[in-house]
Amino acid sequence: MISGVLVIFFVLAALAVFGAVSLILQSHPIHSALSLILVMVSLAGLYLLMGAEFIAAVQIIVYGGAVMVLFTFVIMLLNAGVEERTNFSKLATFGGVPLALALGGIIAAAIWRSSGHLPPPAASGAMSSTRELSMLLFSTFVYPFELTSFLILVAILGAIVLAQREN
Amino acid sequence: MVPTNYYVILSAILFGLGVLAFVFKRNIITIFMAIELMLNAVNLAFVAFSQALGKADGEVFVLFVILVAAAEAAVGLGIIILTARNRRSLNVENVNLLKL
Amino acid sequence: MPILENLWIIPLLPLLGSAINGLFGAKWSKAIVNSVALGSTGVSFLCAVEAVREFLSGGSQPFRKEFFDWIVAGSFRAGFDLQLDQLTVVMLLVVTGVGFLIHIYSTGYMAHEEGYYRFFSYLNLFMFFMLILVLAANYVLLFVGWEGVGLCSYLLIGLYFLKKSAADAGKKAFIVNRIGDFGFMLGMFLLFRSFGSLDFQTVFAKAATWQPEAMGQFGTMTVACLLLFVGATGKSAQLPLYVWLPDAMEGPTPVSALIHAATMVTAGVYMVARSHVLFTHAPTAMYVVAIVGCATAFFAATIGLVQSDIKKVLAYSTVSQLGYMFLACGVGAFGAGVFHLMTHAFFKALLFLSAGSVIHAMGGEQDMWNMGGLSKKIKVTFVCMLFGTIAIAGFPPFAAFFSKDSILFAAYNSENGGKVLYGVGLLAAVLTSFYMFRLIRLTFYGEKRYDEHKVHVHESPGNMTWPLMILAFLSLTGGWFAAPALWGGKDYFSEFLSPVFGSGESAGAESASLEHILSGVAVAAAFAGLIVALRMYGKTVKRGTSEGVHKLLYNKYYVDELYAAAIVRPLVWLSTNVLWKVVDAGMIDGAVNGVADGAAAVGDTVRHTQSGNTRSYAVWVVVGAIVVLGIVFWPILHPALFGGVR
Amino acid sequence: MSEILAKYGFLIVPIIKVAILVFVVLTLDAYLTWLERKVIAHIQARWGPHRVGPHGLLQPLADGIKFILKEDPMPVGVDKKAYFFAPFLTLMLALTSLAVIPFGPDITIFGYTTNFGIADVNISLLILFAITALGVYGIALAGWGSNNKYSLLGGLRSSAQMISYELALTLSVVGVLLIAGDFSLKHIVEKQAGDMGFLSWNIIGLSKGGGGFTQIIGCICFFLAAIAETNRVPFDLPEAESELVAGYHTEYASMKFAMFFIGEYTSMISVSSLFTILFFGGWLSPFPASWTLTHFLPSIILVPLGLWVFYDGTRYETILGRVILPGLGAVLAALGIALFLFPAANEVIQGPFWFFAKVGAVLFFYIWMRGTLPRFRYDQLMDFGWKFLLPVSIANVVLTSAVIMWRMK
Repeated sequence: MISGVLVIFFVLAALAVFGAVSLILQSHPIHSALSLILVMVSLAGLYLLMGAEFIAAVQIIVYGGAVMVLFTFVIMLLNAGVEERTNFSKLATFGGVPLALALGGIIAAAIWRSSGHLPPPAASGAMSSTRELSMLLFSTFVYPFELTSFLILVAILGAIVLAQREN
Repeated sequence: MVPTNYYVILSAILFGLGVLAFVFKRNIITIFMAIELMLNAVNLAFVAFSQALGKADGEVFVLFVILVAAAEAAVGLGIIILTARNRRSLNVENVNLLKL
Repeated sequence: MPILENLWIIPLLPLLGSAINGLFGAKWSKAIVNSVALGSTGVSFLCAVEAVREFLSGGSQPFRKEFFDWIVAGSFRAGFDLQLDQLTVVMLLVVTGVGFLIHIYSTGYMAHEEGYYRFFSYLNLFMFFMLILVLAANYVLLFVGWEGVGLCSYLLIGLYFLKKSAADAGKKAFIVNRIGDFGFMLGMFLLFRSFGSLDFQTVFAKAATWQPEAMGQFGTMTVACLLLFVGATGKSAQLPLYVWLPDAMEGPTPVSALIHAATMVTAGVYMVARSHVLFTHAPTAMYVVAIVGCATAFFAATIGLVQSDIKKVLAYSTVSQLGYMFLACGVGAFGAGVFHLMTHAFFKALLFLSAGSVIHAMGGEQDMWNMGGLSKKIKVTFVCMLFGTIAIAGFPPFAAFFSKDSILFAAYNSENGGKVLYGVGLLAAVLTSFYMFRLIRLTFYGEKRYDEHKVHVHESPGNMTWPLMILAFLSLTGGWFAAPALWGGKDYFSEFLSPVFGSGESAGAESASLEHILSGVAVAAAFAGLIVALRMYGKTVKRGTSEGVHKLLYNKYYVDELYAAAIVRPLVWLSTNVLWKVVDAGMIDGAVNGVADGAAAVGDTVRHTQSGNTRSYAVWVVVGAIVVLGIVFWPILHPALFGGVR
Repeated sequence: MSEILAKYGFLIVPIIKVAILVFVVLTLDAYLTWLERKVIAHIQARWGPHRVGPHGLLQPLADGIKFILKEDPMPVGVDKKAYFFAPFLTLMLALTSLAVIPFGPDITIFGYTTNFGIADVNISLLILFAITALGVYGIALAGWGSNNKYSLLGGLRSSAQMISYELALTLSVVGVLLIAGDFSLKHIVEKQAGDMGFLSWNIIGLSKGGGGFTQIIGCICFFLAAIAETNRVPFDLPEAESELVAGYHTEYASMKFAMFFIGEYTSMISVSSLFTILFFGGWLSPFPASWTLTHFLPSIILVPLGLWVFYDGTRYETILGRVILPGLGAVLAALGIALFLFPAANEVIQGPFWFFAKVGAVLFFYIWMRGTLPRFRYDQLMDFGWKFLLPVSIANVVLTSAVIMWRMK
């Protein structure tokens, strides 16, 4: 018998895969961006399903609300048109599909064999998981955390320097 | 409950699709999106494992990945804007100063 | 400030003078350059005197101090160590004193030459290295000074580097010295290998404990001594490496006086005397030294007989006098050798400077056949030169009489073939007095063989004549230390040096009679030379037509031509046809170009992967990822690939 | 009946609540437009709508009918997917954001206890922010989809503006979060409850535990950022009619336009509710709980209001006015009396009453600002967001956390 959770999982997974596929098939960047947003939202749903509420929220706020908005913004700014289907790279044209499939297959097979024994993700209480997260973030991973802030600062400066018109 | 395997296989599939997009799209911005897609796939695996093992470390890493992705998006899009400005094209196959 | 404790001051001052003059002298007036050069040298002379005074007042204990480590590698240590003992005292005073006088002289002689500041900068640098050489307390530091003076002599010989002959002479001196230095270095290595140190103290202390080698035996000691002696022959212009010294006369006359007569060329003698402990343990080497010295003395004297260039005559005489010194060392009379070194420094410097004064007066003319009758015109120079001539000829009571006499005496006393050495030495003495008086006759007597209207003969200025007078006085009195030996008294000089060399030849009363006879013979020989010279070159002389022996001598036994044929041309041929055309062009360039071509070829093939197409690069990334993951996951995967069951 | 509820409550109750909420909110939106027009009209010394119904009370109805009946033209060369998707997205997100807002304390009806709101999630605040973050796509896609340079500029502006102000919006809340230590809006409100009435709200911060600290700075930052997030004056550049005809919805008409319209007002409501909850103690009464007399304030307000409306209606010459207004007045008055008579109902109504009172005040403030302030220039907007709002809210975070740390030790 299929539990409701499983149904939700399959729905979300189907949405995610659909989004990923349409990201490839769509010829217009903005449609690709929309499909990617779909993927992200469904992934956020999966996180909620697993009981990682905080990650889910951050996923939507940062990815959906900031990063992808930036993408769409840039697409609009550059007024990107429909992608032109040039095929200068024979290698990519003929070798692309099998290689990508091979890579995915390897990963999938390895994971399938290695993670069979794991228990299903248990949804621990949201606040508890969030609290645990913050504890780790400020105790064990405090230096990486601070370094990330520094990285972001550098990224901001770099973006400003890159994007400003030289005059 | 959903077995961890399902999540992980899903992430593997998404990752493969991301690689496919990475190889197949010609538009720089779309290729960049493909990279983001791969990152998301990895995040999914992270969260699944960390929830399965009952440790939050994986989620911490997801946070880091997201932060880094944000920074990367800022810089990368800046670069893309410059490229588009200079070569009047977003097709990577026209960005081939290195060719023989 | 006790100078003895800070010996480094003495060499440092000339170095400073050299640096200052070399860096800023170009813009300064001659006066400032003079004051810097003379000041540094003079002060260092005073410091040397003060140091000697402290040394003597301090019971003349050998002083030695290590100032700082220079090279320290494992057991090897070469430090900046200076030492001061009796031998060093003599050298120190000679170098600084004569050097100072010659500096003064130079200010007058060089007054109208270009490269004035360069000249003084080099001269001070030379003083620095020479002082390092004499003060050094180990072979390495001594070698530093050794090379340094070689460099300075090269620079000074080639002072007029626009003149090809000067540049060539400089190169010749440098290259010939290289050969000698090579031997010297080999000797040093051998010493280090056998004694584990290059410090004078340790080396001599260890060597003293060794068993003296027998005559005709070529042991470590002998080989080492011979190698060192090779260096000495190079530096002190002995057979067979003397050829550079006559050419070195291309340099300004003060340089010839200071470097190629008084100080540098005696460095070899000093080095041999310094390592007398080794030599006394290697009689074979001693014998070789004696023979070479004696041969050189005679050989050079014969060449000197017929030279027409006034400086060339003096140069060959220098070579032969150095031969005397080596003869002394060879027969174990190191004290006598050093004694002659000192007196020779005085009178040969005097002779050169006087010759310089003559040349100055003649306006650069050096050929004696174009002089004559100058005695009236330049009295001071004439008198001084006469003093020098009498001194070198060995008339009592002038300096060389005592020193040469003691050398010949020691040679006569030495066993296995001492008589022969004595005879040859005596013959050389006759020749010496002959060519010196020939020089006097040709230069100062007879009718003038130059054009009055072209050449305006004039006496040199005071700053040139005063040093002459001082040196004349010194070459008169310089030998009187040894005077008492004549009437069986003590030879003060040998006494003074005895702490260094040990009381070698004790001029006892029983040998006094013999010594009187020998000195009488020597004086007779000098007279013989004088008479012959006066007879041969009377009132009217003309340039001798050169044929037969005269021709042979005039062309210096064709030694240069011989060397050119035997060594230089084969070397040149080898370098051009083998080293250059085959080794360099063929092998080395071939290897280099081959590597480059190979790299280019590889790149040519590999660059096809660099399609410049970003998507292809993406595919390559994927391929790499597949490979890496395949390797990493292999243990997990292979049952899956080969249908294994989970 | 109660056992049915106990059995299927998890299914029935939400449906009912959703229905009620949607109805209420849509009506509210409609009359918000009426209110806005009226208020601005009076600010500008005009009458505003007063033809359709008394005081133009039926104007919203007329507008709705007009929207439905209007033709829906479709411009050439639009990106169909985006063009159609955008308004739905906007409206959907706006309505969804209401789902997690608690309008009052938990209530018990027929022995079935439920929360006063649709969903009671323990990360409701995060979800709310997530939804707000997605809100930008509606506008951006609309601007992009409807192949029009004004729309495109509007979309660009709004996406840039939203990214910029979202940071300030989120950061200004962190102070409150630090005090509450919880993402759940309900708990945040309960944390502000105290026997000192409004003094213990976050804006003043004298909560009884002494764990509070004044969030006045965060409050101001949040309000400004919220205005920008909802594209309201003075930050309504995406639809600056003087520069870009109507901004991102230039090409939209009839129902699609209505969706944008409703979406905007709904998000206004939700943001105001969030504002109230975070800083003004949500449904809490401004008076200490001990002042029981204040519980009768609803009746004390409703009865005179109803009587005045009744009286006002009698003076109307049109039939419609004569019928509607007195009826409305009577209903209001009766409601007041009923509340006075049935204390249980009165207790139930307390929370929502105060909540909607506060939200209404905030909304009025919105309208008031629109009537008063001029529009910012684009660069001014950006400078204000990045160079003033963001640093100030960060400073607020630092200050609050410092105070809390100091309290802890």
